[in-house]
Amino acid sequence: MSDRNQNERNNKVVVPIGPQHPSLKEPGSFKITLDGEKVERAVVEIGYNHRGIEKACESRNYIQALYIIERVCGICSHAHTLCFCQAFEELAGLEVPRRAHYIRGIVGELERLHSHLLWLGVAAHEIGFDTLFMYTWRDRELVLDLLARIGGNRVNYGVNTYGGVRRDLEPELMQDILHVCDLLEEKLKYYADLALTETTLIARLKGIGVLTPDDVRKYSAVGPVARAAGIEGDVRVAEPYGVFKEIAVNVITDDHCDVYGRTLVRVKEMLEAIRLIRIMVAQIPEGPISVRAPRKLPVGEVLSRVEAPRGEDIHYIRSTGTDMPDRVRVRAPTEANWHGMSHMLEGFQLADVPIIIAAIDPCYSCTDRAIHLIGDGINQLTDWAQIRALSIEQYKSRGIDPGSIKVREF
Amino acid sequence: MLLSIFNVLVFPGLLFLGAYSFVLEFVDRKVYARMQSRKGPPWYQPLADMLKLIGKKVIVPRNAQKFLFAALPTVSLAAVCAAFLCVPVWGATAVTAYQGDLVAVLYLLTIPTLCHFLAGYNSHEVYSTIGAFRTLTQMFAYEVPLFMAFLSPAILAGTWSISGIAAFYAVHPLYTLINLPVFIVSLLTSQSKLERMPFDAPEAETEIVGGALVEYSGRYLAYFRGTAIAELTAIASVLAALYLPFFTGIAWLDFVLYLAKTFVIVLMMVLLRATMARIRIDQTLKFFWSILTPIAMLQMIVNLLLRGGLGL
Amino acid sequence: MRKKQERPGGLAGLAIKNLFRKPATQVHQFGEEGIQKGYRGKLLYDPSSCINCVMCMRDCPTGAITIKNFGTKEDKQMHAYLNMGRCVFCCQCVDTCPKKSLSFSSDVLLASFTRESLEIEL
Amino acid sequence: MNTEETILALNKRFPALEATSARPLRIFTAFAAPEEFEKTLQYAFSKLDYHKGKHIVGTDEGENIGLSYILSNDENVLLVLRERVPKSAPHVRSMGELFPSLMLHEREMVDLFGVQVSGLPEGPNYPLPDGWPEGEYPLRKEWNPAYFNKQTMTYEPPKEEDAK
Repeated sequence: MSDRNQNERNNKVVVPIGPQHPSLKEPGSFKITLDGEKVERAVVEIGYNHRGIEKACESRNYIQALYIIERVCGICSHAHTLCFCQAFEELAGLEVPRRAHYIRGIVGELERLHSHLLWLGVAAHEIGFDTLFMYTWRDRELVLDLLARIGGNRVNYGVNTYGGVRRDLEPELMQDILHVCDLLEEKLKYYADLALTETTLIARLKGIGVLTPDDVRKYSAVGPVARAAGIEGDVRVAEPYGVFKEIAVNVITDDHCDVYGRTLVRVKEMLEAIRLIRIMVAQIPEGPISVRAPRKLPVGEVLSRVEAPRGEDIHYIRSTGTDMPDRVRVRAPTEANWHGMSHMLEGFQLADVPIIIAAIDPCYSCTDRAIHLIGDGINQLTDWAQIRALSIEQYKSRGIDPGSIKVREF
Repeated sequence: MLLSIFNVLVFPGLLFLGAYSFVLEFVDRKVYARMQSRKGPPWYQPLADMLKLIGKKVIVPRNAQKFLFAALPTVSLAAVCAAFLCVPVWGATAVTAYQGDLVAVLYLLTIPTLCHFLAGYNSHEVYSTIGAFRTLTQMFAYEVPLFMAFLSPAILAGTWSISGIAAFYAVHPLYTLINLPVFIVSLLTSQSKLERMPFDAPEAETEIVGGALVEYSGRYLAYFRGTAIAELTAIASVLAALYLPFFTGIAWLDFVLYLAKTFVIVLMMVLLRATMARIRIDQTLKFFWSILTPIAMLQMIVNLLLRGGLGL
Repeated sequence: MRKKQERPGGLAGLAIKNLFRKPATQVHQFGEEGIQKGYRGKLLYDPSSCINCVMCMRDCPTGAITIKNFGTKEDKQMHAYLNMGRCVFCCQCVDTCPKKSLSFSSDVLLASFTRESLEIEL
Repeated sequence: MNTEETILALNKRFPALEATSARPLRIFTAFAAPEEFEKTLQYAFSKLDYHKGKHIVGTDEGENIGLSYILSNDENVLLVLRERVPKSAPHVRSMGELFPSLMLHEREMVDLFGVQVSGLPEGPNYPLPDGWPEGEYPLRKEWNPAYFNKQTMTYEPPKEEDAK
């Protein structure tokens, strides 16, 4: 209370953003101390999405763990499984067929397209540009439909498996991928043009959320946040994996160091992803799509990394020679970008807070990973009953007796 | 006597205002949706939303001053209704036309904004307080260019009555072209007055969760929503009367023209709303004070000179 | 990229064009619209070829599938139960099954009002 | 500083670490002695220019808790430096001044493994919720999620005689 009085005397307000707030798509809490409209101090509290995925993996065999890992994040589900599969394959000494590498590459780049389009929409929504939000999400549907056809689901594609991929790409599907690439390229060029010319967009994005190259080094930011500060941190180039051993990636960097730079990097990265998909579809070799994988891993530990849409994703597996991992540790890309968040927020206006938070493309689930994975089914029912009992009590206190009304039991 | 009561209450007064506000809100939402390549709401959606809101429970914050909390929505709705009565809809003269009603309308239209501010301040909640102060800040930004933009055509016409101005430009339709710059200014300032994109920083959903009205619920929120859409209708009507006054002299044809003109103005507003990002409150201030105010001021001077020069 | 002139309302052209195009959204109908071929949906089970190896139960990440033999080892009466509240539709069981007794359909309209009715026999 | 140079430098300065690399861009080391460990990190930071703190992997080593600090440099080499602390009195010093990015992971070690980190500035706990029972560290091997009561937020392992 005294704290509050002090704040009031100094004309300071503490604005809680989250855990529930329209600008946050997942729960996270930001306590913003305001001086007028200016952010003076920002405290980041995360951890609302801790689901215990790492613990869950320890009590499951590798095949089960793969699907748990896929659900670390809804958007970069492919990147996480790819990273996990790579770690497994490295430890098991598996040689993945070339065709599988290509299919993984295509899905990975499609995922990058879908993730960045999603980001562009969310960012546009945060700054109140709902029309752009609708357009990008409409175009994202094209990619999602493709991914649904390739993997069999819109979000958790389940394409990867140990030693290869689960589904092959038919020639017809590859034609459709190229077709969608053509459609999207035209639209993306339009958005890139828009980002460069639209006054209100530039006014809202330029010069806010600055993270200079020195800050990037200090807080070890990854992905588009680092690349927007001109630092070439791309795992696809630094440590080429899979298909990127054969196909060179142009790393997109920008020197704005702010949210605008991150926008430009992401838009240009989408164009680059389209270029890569075209090359991959043209060069995809014939052959098997997977090799048989063992159920048990030899003793050892491995670190594997992949360039997820949001940045560098690192997985650690330690095996004790059984069919269950001894320890799994997922360092999701967003986790690396949180450290600089307070620094990015401080000194800017309250109006900039949502877009600065959105600019790192935060994935709270990724950061927090996993405690209770499997509901026991009873919770839900008791909760319903409790809610109903409470509401009956409430109505009774107001002189109405709804208990006599027969409600269909849900 | 009976006729004037009918005029005030039913047509072209309050009932018409209500019905037409729903129509304009539907147009606003539907066109906005179609521009975003969405399907958009069915025609009865605005009415359904309103009825649903009215049926909801009202929750009054514990710290709020109860009477003020309940009175503000009604006051703001009443002010907008009163303003609408001064605008010519059927025929060339409004229901209540008098010398100086333009100024009265301007002040009446300020009341909802002040009510928003008071509502936000009275809610004693951090988001609503920030929203309230943003509302007030924005009001200081747009009031000056808005007043000057509304007064410029009046100066040229030499009358302070909206019906009089409309009548003047009906005789001299080409003079409306002179007012084109202030027309654009007034479109932008009305957008800001209505707290719509790109000037909706006071209620920015993704920053301060709806701003001043965040604690409002139930029928009080419904009244505020009603105020917003009635304000849209009133402002569109005023703009139509001031800047697009073409008259045929036949009452029903004028009414059709009035509908067409307000439609066009609302469409322009939707286009503004659909194609821009929300700009920050400091940018709004800068934009209004450094760009729109000089334009409006210049126009006023030009109109004064023209009035003298043309010898009207 | 060439430096371009900044201007507001750059989206206006596209927005007006979209007024005269078909909307991208559509009213949801309970049909196959939007469901792609090969979509992973409800499981299908063929008891005749099942050899009761329960590999699917071992590999199911959430423990959603249960295979039971009500008969004897020689005269099998195989039944499969699926808890759709737990199933994550990864279809690993389909991949694992050595005799291809399990397969999947594109049926995705599986919602229900009670948790009990999510537990079905395949 | 590439992989080979790092290994040479590390093994020269700290022979006990036995830095090895099974593949390019990865360096694994053995557990460092507790008193040596801070020096190792400082050496890696200042002399070898491993300025990026990537993450901390906590592992359950039976009687001990292992902490693997994963660092990286501009050439994207991943260097794993490790420390072992006893489960009974797990205690490390915060590396926040050198690697601000490791502070979040240190908080995670506090919550999930019960490692006491001295020098960590006050702040929200991460990632476990408020009201989590004290003394329960879910990533330790002996902690079984089956015994955790979600309604009351208590950990109720069966008593020993029940198990018998």
